[in-house]
Amino acid sequence: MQVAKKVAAATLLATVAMTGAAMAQEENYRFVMVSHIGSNDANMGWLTESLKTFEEKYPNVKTEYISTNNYSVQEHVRLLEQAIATNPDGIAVPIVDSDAFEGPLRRAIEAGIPVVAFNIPDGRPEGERIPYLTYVGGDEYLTGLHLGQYALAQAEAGNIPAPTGVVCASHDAAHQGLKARCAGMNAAMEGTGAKFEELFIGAEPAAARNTLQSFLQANPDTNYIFTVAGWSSPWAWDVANDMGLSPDVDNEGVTILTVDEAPVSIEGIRAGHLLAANSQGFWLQGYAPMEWLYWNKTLGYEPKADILTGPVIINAENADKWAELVRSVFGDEEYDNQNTW
Amino acid sequence: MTFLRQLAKSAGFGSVVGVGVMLIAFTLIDFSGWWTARTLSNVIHFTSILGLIAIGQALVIISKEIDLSVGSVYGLAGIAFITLEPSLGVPGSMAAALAIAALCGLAQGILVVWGGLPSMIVTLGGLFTFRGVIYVWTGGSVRNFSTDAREHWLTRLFGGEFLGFENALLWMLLMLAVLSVVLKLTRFGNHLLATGGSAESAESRGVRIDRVKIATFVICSLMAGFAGIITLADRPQTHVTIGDLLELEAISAAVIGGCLLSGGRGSLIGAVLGAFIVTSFRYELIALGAPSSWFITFVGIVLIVAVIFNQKLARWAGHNV
Amino acid sequence: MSLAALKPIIRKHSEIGIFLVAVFLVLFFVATSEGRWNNAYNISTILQVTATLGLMTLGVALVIGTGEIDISVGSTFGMAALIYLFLAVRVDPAMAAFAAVAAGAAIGAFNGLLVTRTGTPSLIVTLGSLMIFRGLAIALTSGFAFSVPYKDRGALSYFILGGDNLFRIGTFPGVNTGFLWLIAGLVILSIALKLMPFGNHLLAAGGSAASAHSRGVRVDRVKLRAFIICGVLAGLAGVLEAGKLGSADGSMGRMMELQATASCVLGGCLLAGGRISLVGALMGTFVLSSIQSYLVVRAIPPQWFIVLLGLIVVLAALGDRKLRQWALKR
Amino acid sequence: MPDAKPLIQVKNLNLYFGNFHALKNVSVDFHAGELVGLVGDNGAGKTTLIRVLCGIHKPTDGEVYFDGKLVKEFHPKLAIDQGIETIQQSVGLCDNLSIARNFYLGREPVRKVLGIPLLDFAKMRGEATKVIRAFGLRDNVSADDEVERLSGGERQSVKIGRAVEFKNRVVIMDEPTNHLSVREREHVNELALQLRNQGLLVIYITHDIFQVHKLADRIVIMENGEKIEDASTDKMSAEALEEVIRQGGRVVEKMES
Repeated sequence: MQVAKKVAAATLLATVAMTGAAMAQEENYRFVMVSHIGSNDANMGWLTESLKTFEEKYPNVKTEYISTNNYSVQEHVRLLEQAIATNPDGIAVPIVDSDAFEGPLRRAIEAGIPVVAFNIPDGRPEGERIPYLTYVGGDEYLTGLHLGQYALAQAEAGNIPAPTGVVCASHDAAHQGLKARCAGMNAAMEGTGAKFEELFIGAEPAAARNTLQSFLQANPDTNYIFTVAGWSSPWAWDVANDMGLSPDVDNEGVTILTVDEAPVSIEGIRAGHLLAANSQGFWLQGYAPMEWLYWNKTLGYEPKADILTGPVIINAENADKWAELVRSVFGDEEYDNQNTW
Repeated sequence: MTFLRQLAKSAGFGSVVGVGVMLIAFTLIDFSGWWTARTLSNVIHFTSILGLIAIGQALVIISKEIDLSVGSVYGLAGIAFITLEPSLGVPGSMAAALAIAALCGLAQGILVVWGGLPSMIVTLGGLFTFRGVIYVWTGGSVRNFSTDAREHWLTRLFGGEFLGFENALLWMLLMLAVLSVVLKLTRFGNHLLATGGSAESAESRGVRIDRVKIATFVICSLMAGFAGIITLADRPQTHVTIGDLLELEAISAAVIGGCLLSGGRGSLIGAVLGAFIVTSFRYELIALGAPSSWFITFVGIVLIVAVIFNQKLARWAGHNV
Repeated sequence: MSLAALKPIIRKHSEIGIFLVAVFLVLFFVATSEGRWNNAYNISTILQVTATLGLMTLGVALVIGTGEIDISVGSTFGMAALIYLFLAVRVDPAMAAFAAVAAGAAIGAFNGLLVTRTGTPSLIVTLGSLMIFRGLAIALTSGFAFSVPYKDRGALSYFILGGDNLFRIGTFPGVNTGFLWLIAGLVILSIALKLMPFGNHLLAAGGSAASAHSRGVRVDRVKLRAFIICGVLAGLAGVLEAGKLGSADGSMGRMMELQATASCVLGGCLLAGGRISLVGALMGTFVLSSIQSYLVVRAIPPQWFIVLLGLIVVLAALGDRKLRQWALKR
Repeated sequence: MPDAKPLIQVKNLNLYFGNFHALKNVSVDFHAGELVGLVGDNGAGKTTLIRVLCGIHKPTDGEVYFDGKLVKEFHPKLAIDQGIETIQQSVGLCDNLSIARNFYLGREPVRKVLGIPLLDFAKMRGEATKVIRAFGLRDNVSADDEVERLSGGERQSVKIGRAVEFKNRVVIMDEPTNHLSVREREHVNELALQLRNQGLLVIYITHDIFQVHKLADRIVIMENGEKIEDASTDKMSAEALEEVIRQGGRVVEKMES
């Protein structure tokens, strides 16, 4: 079987090489991003925007964005396999689950398709991990951890109350990336004596509010809410506000933390509703993998280390700058549309 | 006993018993947490929204069909309401949202009746299609109402509060009353019950069962759309996932409320009580500290227990089910 | 040969409709995908997806044949996948697979007993167990990890249980071993259905439970058996999928129950019971997974994906129905 | 005596179910004030024929005239509106509805309350009660009880009562005396005659040639989807007609040749 594999790989490589030689310099490329961020997540906009910009810069490259709508490993691997089947010139994919992705990705790499990981790396040590070119992105666990540490520093400084109970509100109980964020927050809160709980609120707004309100009623000592999606932060604020829990950033009541450099997160911080969010550099996570794939294809470049685009904390001090930056990417109209406060 | 038996004849009786047992249980295990104005108003608020959808679902089940698309229709109407507001104004977008919901129901009803397809397949297609329309239309994020739109009297009429009660509750009670009258006291209601009970007999008596079924699908979609509008008039911050998996809760509520899938029997009040049971369980499980993913497990158990209980009750009361 | 000559054939074989739909779609896909759809690698992927969804569909078809329905299979699939992966690293893959399939049988028996003993509609019972076991799966995955590292999956038992592909020839990546299980399942069930009393009883129970009962068929037992077989097949499908992925989360099998039911309807199974076609149901599975893969390889934006999926499912059902109506006309 | 102009005229009617030729070129006239016995074995096409007349099946080809006018649209609702009432063996009553609701199904009386047309329960209950008492249903059965409580005979009585109650022009009775006790049977037959005497057209479908021969003015015999005999009861005895049925269509052929 191994021999057959090698023969297959060699044949494929030879074909690729030959067609490459035949087609001179104005080579056309097609790069596919197989994402876990679907149309139910506004962050998809960052990636598709950056792909568009990339296509404008490199007219001979066609980029494609495919993703699951409701995340599941099973679906994602299926999409990946079908993307590989189209024999693209490069693939960018988050390593949501290294055990499940290793097989297909190794086959793709053996077949000569360069792979860049984005958003989620293969967390294993250098020698064991999937031999992708490089990783571009943040770190889900660090996202939670840094936000938690930032909140504790703010509490230390007396800007917000010290944590007594922390809830990590997640909209998808089966999503590994979201779980990692919660785990990071949990790690940050360890040793403070605060009770930590992960709450599955679901993605349905009315049901999510109902769930969160039920939780806050049953657990009155909860004073930090960490929503693992930017778009669910207004719901948390709303519920806490209705219950008279003073959710704004001040020295009393509940404090809300969220994620993403989405307009809704930034504007929430600017309005004083949210303590902080984090940026993973989503735009870069779309653009940079394409750039590396292109350089790898044309010049044979291979980056020596992972490219970390985050996490960076967004807080009241730098939110204005972030707003400016994000407006310049999305345009004012889209920015205002995405601001759901 | 005879009196009880008489009571048990009505389809919603099982859910009345269920609510009674549940309230006693919750009182015993969590008296201080459950009987607070805040808990009850929280539970009742979501019950109102789910109740509106469950009422429509109950009508469809009574006509011996099923509608899996209500969650998506609820979402689509709500999102249409918010997205069209800048161009059409609040009244215009509300009318447009209801019209879109009605169209969803009409299309599905026509495919079921004249296309001769099982409603499970048609509304499964609807579940996907309408959700996809939301994604395509919004591109992944939904804007919020402007301050003007939030203050508009119509928005206040459907959202907001009245005498300390959420308007959602009042609207739900109003629709419950109106549709219960329609079901029990009008010609259409009689035709609907007959269609679900025995379509052949109804047709032989000149009932246009095709029109009855289409009308029922339209009403169901309208109720789901109306629930979407009410939700967003009250809390206009939303997301493209609005209505996700709500069809499961709505079907569960209707069935727990005594609607029989064999058609022709069901109770709208029961459907609302079913919604109350489902929502209350969500609260109580969280209050007891169970991981929130257990909620669906419990809804599943309650569903099975309730349907068997309702059936036994109906047989005991002398029904032939 | 005139078109009318086809009528009797279509009338007799309810699965012809889906075959024609499939041929039409395949031609369309080949014509419009610039070779991206019709290449060896993609076909192999489609067959792999068809293998797991197909096994589940076979079971659902049997249950539909008895006039009941089983929409809990998605969760059965998920539970089996988790059990398999949990035990495979701790005990042994073969034992793990056995335990997972046994769990599938147990869920099937649970459904079947509730349906036959209490006379409750199967849609509700299985909707209930769909939710029960989905919640359980999610609860389990928040406590434990369910995966086997890629490099540890070399053993023969992993290979047999969907772990890798067979028949790699040149650039053709081969067929997943799961597909062989599907063929085996199809052959065994077809024999049971066509050549053994079980098949007769099953279809009689679905066609007219009262008549079957009056002829001494134990309708309840037949139905119970169908539910158990369905659970076994869904469990086996879960094992094979888990064997291929080597890892599972709480969403394994989500929505697959709907795809399996849709496959059966597309394949000419009557939801009312009494008439099923296993080959047709599998063809339905193939059509669904082909459509999905076409949307992917054509890079249809994800937001359009489910719109098209929804529309195509309804249109295919409608087309199949209209074809059969046409065949039934004089 | 029957009118010269037929109330219902069926001309060269054909009906296919898929490939199955259910009605073969059937032509028959029915007059007002006539009691016609429609006789034949199972599968002979009697029920199919009357299902066309009451709008359930649309004929594949051929014509049906009602009151001299060609019928273009077939729907039970239209048939009922024209005054054609059908009493069928297994359909007509919904188990889940009360007797009163079943009684008026498809033509419910309404009363405006605040401008909203609500069901007139007083009338529905009153009329239904009168009829079920007249038809001797058990005393403990009320018009509010659901039909599922009734025995087979009681159900039949409700259906016939319903047909009698609405002043119709045509009453089609499909095996009306099946499942009935002897007394109930006589009662039903009396009612059939009474309806005929009031000037209605009564089409009486049965297996039992001897029973219907006593009542009917004319007997139509069907076999294999064809009409094989159409004779006045004055002209042919019950025994002769029975012989026709026993021989199927063959006797007729012999007679014609």
